[in-house]
Amino acid sequence: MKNHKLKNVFREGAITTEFIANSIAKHQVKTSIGAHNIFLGQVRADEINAKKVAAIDYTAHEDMANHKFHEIREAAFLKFDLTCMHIYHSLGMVKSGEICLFVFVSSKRRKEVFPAIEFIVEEIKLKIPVFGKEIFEDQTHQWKVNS
Amino acid sequence: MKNHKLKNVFREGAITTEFIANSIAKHQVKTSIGAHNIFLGQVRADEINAKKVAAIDYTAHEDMANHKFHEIREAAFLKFDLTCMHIYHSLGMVKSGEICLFVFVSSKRRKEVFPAIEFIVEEIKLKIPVFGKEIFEDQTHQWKVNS
Amino acid sequence: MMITIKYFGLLAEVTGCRSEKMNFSCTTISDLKEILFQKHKVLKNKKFKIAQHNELNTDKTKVTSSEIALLPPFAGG
Amino acid sequence: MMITIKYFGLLAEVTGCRSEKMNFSCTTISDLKEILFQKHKVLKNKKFKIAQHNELNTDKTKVTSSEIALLPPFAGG
Repeated sequence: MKNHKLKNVFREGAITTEFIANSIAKHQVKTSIGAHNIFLGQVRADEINAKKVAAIDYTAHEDMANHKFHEIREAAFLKFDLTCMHIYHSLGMVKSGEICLFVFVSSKRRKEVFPAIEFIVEEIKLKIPVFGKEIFEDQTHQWKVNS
Repeated sequence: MKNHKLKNVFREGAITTEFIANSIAKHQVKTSIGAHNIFLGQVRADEINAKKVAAIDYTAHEDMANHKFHEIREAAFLKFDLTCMHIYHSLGMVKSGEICLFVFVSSKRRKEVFPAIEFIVEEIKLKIPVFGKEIFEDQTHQWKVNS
Repeated sequence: MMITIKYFGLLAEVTGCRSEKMNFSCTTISDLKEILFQKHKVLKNKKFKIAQHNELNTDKTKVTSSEIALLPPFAGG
Repeated sequence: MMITIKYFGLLAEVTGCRSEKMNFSCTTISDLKEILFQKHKVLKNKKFKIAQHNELNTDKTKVTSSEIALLPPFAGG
């Protein structure tokens, strides 16, 4: 098992498309990679009791979350033959249509990246102490629960 | 079954990270989307008999390929609950480290995008008449075969 | 011993408190929950998990950290 | 009838030809292959599939299109 150092997965606000593009571009020097798979979580403007979600305000138990992200990373590197893996999650306000989760895996072969990305995303949903306050257009709110 | 019109999937040369970023950005107005999954095929600098692949020169039976891409799209829309789907494939020279295939699916829910992206990529590998000439650094070549 | 209780998300909202210090002499998470339920009655009908040392605990886990986190349902991604 | 044979990838390279017209009076893909093998002996030990109307054919398929494509193994993605 490779011993990766603890990273801070959190970023303030939405994850921009420029950030994603830069992240992809950085992998073009790694010419043993044949396949990338990227998962993006986008905030939905869900309608709940005739009120529309305008944004989600994310908070987290950051220290525990970064430790859990680290465990998920290590488990994924052990289960799948991956060259690279990156995970970024937003904190604070992310408007509907904006991106709040960016998971990026790369491998020599495509067969590895499909189960890897699904494993990582499901583990994140299950194990990461992140909390989301869904802010409606009228400024009222409710607390999001993962399904 | 939605009736989508036949699109030209091919693009001359490598698919740039700017193109990918733009494509993602265009989906930020579609606020019913909760999950995107992106597959990127990257040209590997494989070493074969001590010679390194410097680029792949792609050609295709374009008319048949676009028809087959269309069939794959329609089948994927029927099998999975997708909001959007985009496929782009390079023609001509793509250097090692550059991107030659970009598959992008979006859905309300994450559970749909994982099997959808794998289905589409496997179908492309199997059914699309695209041919790849692997150009080595010494300008000799061999013809790539999908595994 | 003196421990810090941290409340996250919905729990910070309903208790009106993100963090509080308390003197604690019991031994298990279950004991701690009883004390917290007395202090913040609103917690009784809320779903939450308790973590210390960055790990989730069960009711039987012993309290060994001076920092305890109360975590409402997760909503990452 | 006059048909156009299109060669792709490796097949264009080994036959030295991307497209050629020929007068064709037989009826099946199998017949056509025999003629092509005589003309381009190099094709005999190459793997390829034959398509017309944008669909792959078997040896028994009748030739109904004026354009026939010879496709070496696929390498998309």
